[in-house]
Amino acid sequence: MSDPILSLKGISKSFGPIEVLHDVDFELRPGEIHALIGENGAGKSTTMKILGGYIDATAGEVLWHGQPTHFPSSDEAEARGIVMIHQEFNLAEHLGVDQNVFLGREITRGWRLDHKAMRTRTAELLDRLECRVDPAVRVSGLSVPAKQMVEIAKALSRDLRVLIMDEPTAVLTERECEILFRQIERLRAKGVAILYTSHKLSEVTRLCDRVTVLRDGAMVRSAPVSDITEEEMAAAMVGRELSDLYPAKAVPRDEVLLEVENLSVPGVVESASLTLRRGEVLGLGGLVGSGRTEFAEALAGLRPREGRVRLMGEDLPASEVRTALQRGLVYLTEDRKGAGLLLDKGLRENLTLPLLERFGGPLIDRRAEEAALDRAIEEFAIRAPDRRMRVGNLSGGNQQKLLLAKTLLSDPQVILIDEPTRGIDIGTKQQIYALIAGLAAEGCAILVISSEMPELIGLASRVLVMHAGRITGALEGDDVTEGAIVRLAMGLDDNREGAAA
Amino acid sequence: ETIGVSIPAATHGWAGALNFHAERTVERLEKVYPDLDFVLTTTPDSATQVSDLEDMVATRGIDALVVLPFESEPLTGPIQRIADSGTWVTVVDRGLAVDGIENLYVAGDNNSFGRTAGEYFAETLDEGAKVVVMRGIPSTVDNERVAGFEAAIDGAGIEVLAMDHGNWNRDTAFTLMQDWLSRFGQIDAVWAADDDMAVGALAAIEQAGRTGEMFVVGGAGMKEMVDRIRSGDKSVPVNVTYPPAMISTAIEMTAAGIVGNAPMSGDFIIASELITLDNADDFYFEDSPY
Amino acid sequence: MSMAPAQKISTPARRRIDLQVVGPIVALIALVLIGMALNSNFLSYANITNVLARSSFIGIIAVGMTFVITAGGLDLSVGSMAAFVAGLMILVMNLLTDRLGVTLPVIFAGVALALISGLVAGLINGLLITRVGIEAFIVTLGTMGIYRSLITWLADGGTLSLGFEMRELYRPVYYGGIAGISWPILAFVAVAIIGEIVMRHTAFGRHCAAIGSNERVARYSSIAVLRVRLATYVLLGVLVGFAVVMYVPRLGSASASTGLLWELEAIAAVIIGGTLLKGGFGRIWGTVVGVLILSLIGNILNLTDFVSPYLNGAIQGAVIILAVVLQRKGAADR
Amino acid sequence: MSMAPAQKISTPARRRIDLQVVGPIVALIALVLIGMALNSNFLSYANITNVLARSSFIGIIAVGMTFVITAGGLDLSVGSMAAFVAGLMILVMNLLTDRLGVTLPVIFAGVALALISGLVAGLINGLLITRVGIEAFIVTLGTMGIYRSLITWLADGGTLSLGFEMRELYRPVYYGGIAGISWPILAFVAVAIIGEIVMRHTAFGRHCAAIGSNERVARYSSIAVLRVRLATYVLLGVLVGFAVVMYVPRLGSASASTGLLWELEAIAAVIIGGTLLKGGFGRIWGTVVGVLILSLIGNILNLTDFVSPYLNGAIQGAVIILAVVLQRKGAADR
Ligand SMILES: Nc1ncnc2c1ncn2[C@@H]1O[C@H](COP(=O)(O)OP(=O)(O)OP(=O)(O)O)[C@@H](O)[C@H]1O
Ligand SMILES: Nc1ncnc2c1ncn2[C@@H]1O[C@H](COP(=O)(O)OP(=O)(O)OP(=O)(O)O)[C@@H](O)[C@H]1O
Ligand SMILES: [Mg+2]
Ligand SMILES: [Mg+2]
Repeated sequence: MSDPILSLKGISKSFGPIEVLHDVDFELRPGEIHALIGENGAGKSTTMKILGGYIDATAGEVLWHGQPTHFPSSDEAEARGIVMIHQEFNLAEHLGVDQNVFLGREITRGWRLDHKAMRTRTAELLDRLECRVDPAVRVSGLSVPAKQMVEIAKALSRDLRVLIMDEPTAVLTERECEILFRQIERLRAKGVAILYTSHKLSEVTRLCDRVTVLRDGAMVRSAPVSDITEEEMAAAMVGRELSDLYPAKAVPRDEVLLEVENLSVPGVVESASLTLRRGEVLGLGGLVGSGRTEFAEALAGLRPREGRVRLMGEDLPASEVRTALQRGLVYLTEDRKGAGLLLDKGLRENLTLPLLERFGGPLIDRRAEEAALDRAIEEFAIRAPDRRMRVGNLSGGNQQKLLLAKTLLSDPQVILIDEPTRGIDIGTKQQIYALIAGLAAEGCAILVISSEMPELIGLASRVLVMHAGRITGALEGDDVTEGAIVRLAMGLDDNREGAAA
Repeated sequence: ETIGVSIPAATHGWAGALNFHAERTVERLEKVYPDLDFVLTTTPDSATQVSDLEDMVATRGIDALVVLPFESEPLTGPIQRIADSGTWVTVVDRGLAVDGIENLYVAGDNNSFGRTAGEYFAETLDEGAKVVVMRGIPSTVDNERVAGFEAAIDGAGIEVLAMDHGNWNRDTAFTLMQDWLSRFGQIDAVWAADDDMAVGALAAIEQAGRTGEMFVVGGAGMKEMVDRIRSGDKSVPVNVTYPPAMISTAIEMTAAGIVGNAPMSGDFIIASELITLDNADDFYFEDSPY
Repeated sequence: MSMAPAQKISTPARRRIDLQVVGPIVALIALVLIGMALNSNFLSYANITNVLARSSFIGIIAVGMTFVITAGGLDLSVGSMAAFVAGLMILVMNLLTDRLGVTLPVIFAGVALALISGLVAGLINGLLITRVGIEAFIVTLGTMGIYRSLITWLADGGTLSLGFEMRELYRPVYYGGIAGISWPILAFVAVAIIGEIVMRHTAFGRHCAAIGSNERVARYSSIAVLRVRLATYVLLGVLVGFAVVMYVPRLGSASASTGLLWELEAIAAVIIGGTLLKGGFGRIWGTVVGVLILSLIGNILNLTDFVSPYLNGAIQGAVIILAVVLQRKGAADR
Repeated sequence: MSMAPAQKISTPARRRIDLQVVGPIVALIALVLIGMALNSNFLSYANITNVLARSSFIGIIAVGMTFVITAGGLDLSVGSMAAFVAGLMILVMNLLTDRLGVTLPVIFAGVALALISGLVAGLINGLLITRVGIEAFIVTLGTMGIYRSLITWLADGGTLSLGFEMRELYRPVYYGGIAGISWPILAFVAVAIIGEIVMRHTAFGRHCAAIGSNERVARYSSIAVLRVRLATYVLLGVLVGFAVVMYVPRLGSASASTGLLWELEAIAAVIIGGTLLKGGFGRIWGTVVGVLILSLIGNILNLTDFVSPYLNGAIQGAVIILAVVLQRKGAADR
């Protein structure tokens, strides 16, 4: 086994007086894929940022080839080939894809930018990632998964020695995950040291060589992947045994809560129809850009639409978010930083934002708000070191939980959930699944959009699949299988290409 | 004893000269009368001027006030209250809206300023002559000057091709004149209601190569202009006075009045005079900044 | 167990806020001390009243501007809007005086007109910004020119003045008061307190901050973004009208130079007070402190004459920068 | 197959850019057509030369302003900075003339001084903004007051004028030219072309956009954010100095009213040209079009008199708004 290229010794990290990492030891070796797992807020991102030179540890040492070292900034780390893909996007929205990929390291000919070279190289990189985004297009127009692929392309364009990836697959579909894994394996073969976080434990087993488990900022276990089962990983993370991940499926009742007829969003969704019954959990699958998000957003009044939507027997007017909310239909966005939470505000402000009128008027009753936050923290197990902190400083998973709490605050009847467990640890995932099942049992109707096939299969009693803006099929009961979903999602009848996904 | 002096800020040439004279005079008088204190404030608008006056009364306890009102109407009330409290008030240049408030009034005559120029136009130009008129910043002063000018050329058969605001600013005047020169094939004379604008207009005329075609009459007796008259420049045959030094006169008379040896009150109106080749030397002051 | 650290983190969050809070107040106190040192009359009743009363115009407008900026907007037109509204008000009051004589109804009509025309002017700005979708900077730069021109035109290049007797009747609205506190001060205090409450304790204030912080999040949270944003401009317009109601009895006139650069002063007060120019966070009391700082600088320069009046602007500029340095010092960890 | 939507995305994005591209140009063409209709001399060589030459000051400054705004900054001080630099230049040239006589070295010294003092002024703005960390709005509002005061003080309230003979020597820099194109036009064109190249084809331009778009991303991409931002202000300062070099020979004087409101005009030109006020995207040629639009409005108003001159400002304001409406129409889906 080769010597560690980058390691941490006795690292502690405090934000203000609170210590989030305690005495962490950690080693990264060339040619090894090392998984770092842990619950939301366990300190994974923080560890990675220390390794990447983005933040300084409060105590302890960072070792480069065994020598104590200090990166004054991420530039120094990058100069040594340490590259990090952050949990949140790091793309300049106004710039083009190629411009982002080469940002800060532009290829020049003399003083002039070499646009052609950069565009070609970007196209090559994207090609390698089987992502056919036009390199010239602006990042702001890309879908979330496409942005992630651009991030990956950006990292791959660097001269890599160490690649640190903070939940790269959280926003990817399985097909894209596979593409990514092939790239990661290729890098491993080239001797790159790779650090990898994911809440999808199957990925860890499938991809990684070694796994380290963090719990509450302390390292609790580190072992070769071959020595540890997924159940053991989960138990080490959560600190207890986990029971079955998916709860029993609720049984839909007869009453139709939502009826959608020929809904179209120009250019994105074409005459999609569905019905949603009380107590039903309906899954919606499909590939990147198939238009599921747009479909749900159009339903919720967030974008213009054509077609008819009946909510509990009454027509729901288009483009009226407020009306939809008042009539009991809500949408949980997949873009939690861009559209979900105000990152520079506190938890309380975020939680009650859509429903302030319920908290007194004309003056807001802050005590009632605090009480609501208390309930949300408890119900959704939100781990916030301080309830007054900026939401942006919460760990990714806890942001997601807060977003859920915010969306469900109005006690809606029909809930459209887009990627509900993105970046959520396995323990919490279980809680969220239980919550969804519980809501259904209470009589809500729920549409779950998910790119995680097992999630769809485990949660939904019925699954619709979209392809290129159309609903291409419905699966029910035992027909709901990964293969069937993929076939429909690809718009194919045969299984050739689907096998890869 | 304290004398407050409040004048508009130096936002154009004439006001700049006013500031210059006020400051020099205050400096000189502070030496002449060791017992006298002066408060000099400059103001960009009427509201600030009222604030300045309030501050002088509340915190500096002025015994006399020399004020060049930024605008007549809005300053009338505040100055009246100061006068009512027994403070000596000298008003400079812009008369108040109500008569009899001030103890001393030292002023130029804006109507005469325009009229003097207008009379020169009416005398010099033939019937059918074409002129353009450059006005100042929209204000009462500007209105009075233009009214005087228009009255004077009335019936002389002079055609005013265009009239627009050059805002007492060289650059604006330059631009305006450039465009008028493109627009009008024939211009016989330019009246600019201030010398700063005349400077801009002359530069534009020179650039267009139409120097011989027209003359420019400005106003206020800027050194540069007087010099050109002196040297017999055909483009600048005359000028009209409107001495910024009137502020010195006002401050001096007030100081003298306060010190008590020569109480002076009444109106001192300085009518505008025409500066010509013959008398230009009398109006040329080498060390004036204006 | 896992909740244990929760208490610990609270201190730094508080300290940072404290520094930002203290900043402008320290600057204000410093100015007051300088004023006291320079002139014994500085703290006199008359001087304090003067300074506060004359701050009220910019102050009332700056409160409205705080909402606009917090919601991510900007309004450059307030100064000329004030001039235009004042001119209109005077014109109409003079006309009405001819009909109704020097009576209170004329004043009421004038006040109503000022408020309504402020509202309409704000509405126009707001509609152009929210419905037509033009940058606030451009819209209000445009209307700034338009209102300034209109007042010049209304006044025929000169000054519009309220009839003398009417002025005497209306005068107490600026110069009068109760319990020794003049009306403009009371009005300013009232607007500031209501503004502070609205900003911090109502849904509207919260929505403004949300929109300024992230418009998309606000939209996804079913906030009527366009409506709220429009409301900020309308509110500002009404407050401009209200400021004019206090302003007209002071000078009894309006001209092309009325309200010149008020927009810059109002925006500066808002920013000095700690509101973020990019939106997302605003505080009314900070704006009040900002307004007072700006007023005091002018007042103190009039208290002494140790510098050439030419340099007043330089000192003003330097103090503005210093006031903000004080505030940012230590909060510079962004 | 599954890639079909990827293409879909690109089309609307491109179309949007196209509309934005066409907008200001359409407005410019409309103005030219109106000008032609109203006055036959509009397209004369003299008029075109006049308009272009006098646009050059604002134009050169606006090019620099485009970089500052693209990088998420703002500079309100350019107008008074120009006045101050001009005053300084004249003062020093007059002093040098006494020593060296009316010779070319005096002009070279003046030019060097203008460029250097512009650079220093920009550096001061930039350092206060990037190192001390004060909002650009406040810093440049402060220095705006400071420079304006300083020029008033330098000129003793009046006008600083270049000695007569020196003026004659220097004059050709504004009025002369080659091949019938005057120097200021050539200078403007050169600055615009270089600016466009720097903005689009160098790392610096790209870094400006990245910083304006998302500062954290820029930092994480190892861009020296503070350095680049500082550089934009320094660049703007140097361009202000360069504009002054062209300005002084025109009238040979500088006073407290020199460069008044240039900052507003420059910023307006930048925004009209399609650069985003919040940063992240800027285009120099758009700024050039914006400058020309603003100049043409004034020119056309001077060439005709179908409205009261009092209302010039109103028309100017309305046209500015309209020009941007044209541009935003259709791109209003934000
Ligand atoms: N800048 C900060 N200020 C204060 N607290 C912070 C800051 N950054 C992170 N934290 C806290 O540190 C802890 C660890 O966060 P971290 O982001 O490392 O978690 P994580 O393991 O990556 O979680 P997730 O799986 O949800 O992404 C959390 O409690 C978080 O709230
Ligand atoms: N044609 C388009 N133009 C502009 N933006 C688009 C377009 N298509 C997709 N997007 C953006 O991509 C985001 C995700 O849309 P997408 O079509 O990928 O949704 P999806 O089918 O739900 O896929 P997934 O949820 O797997 O990302 C949308 O929020 C939208 O902003
Ligand atoms: Mg994380
Ligand atoms: Mg989606």
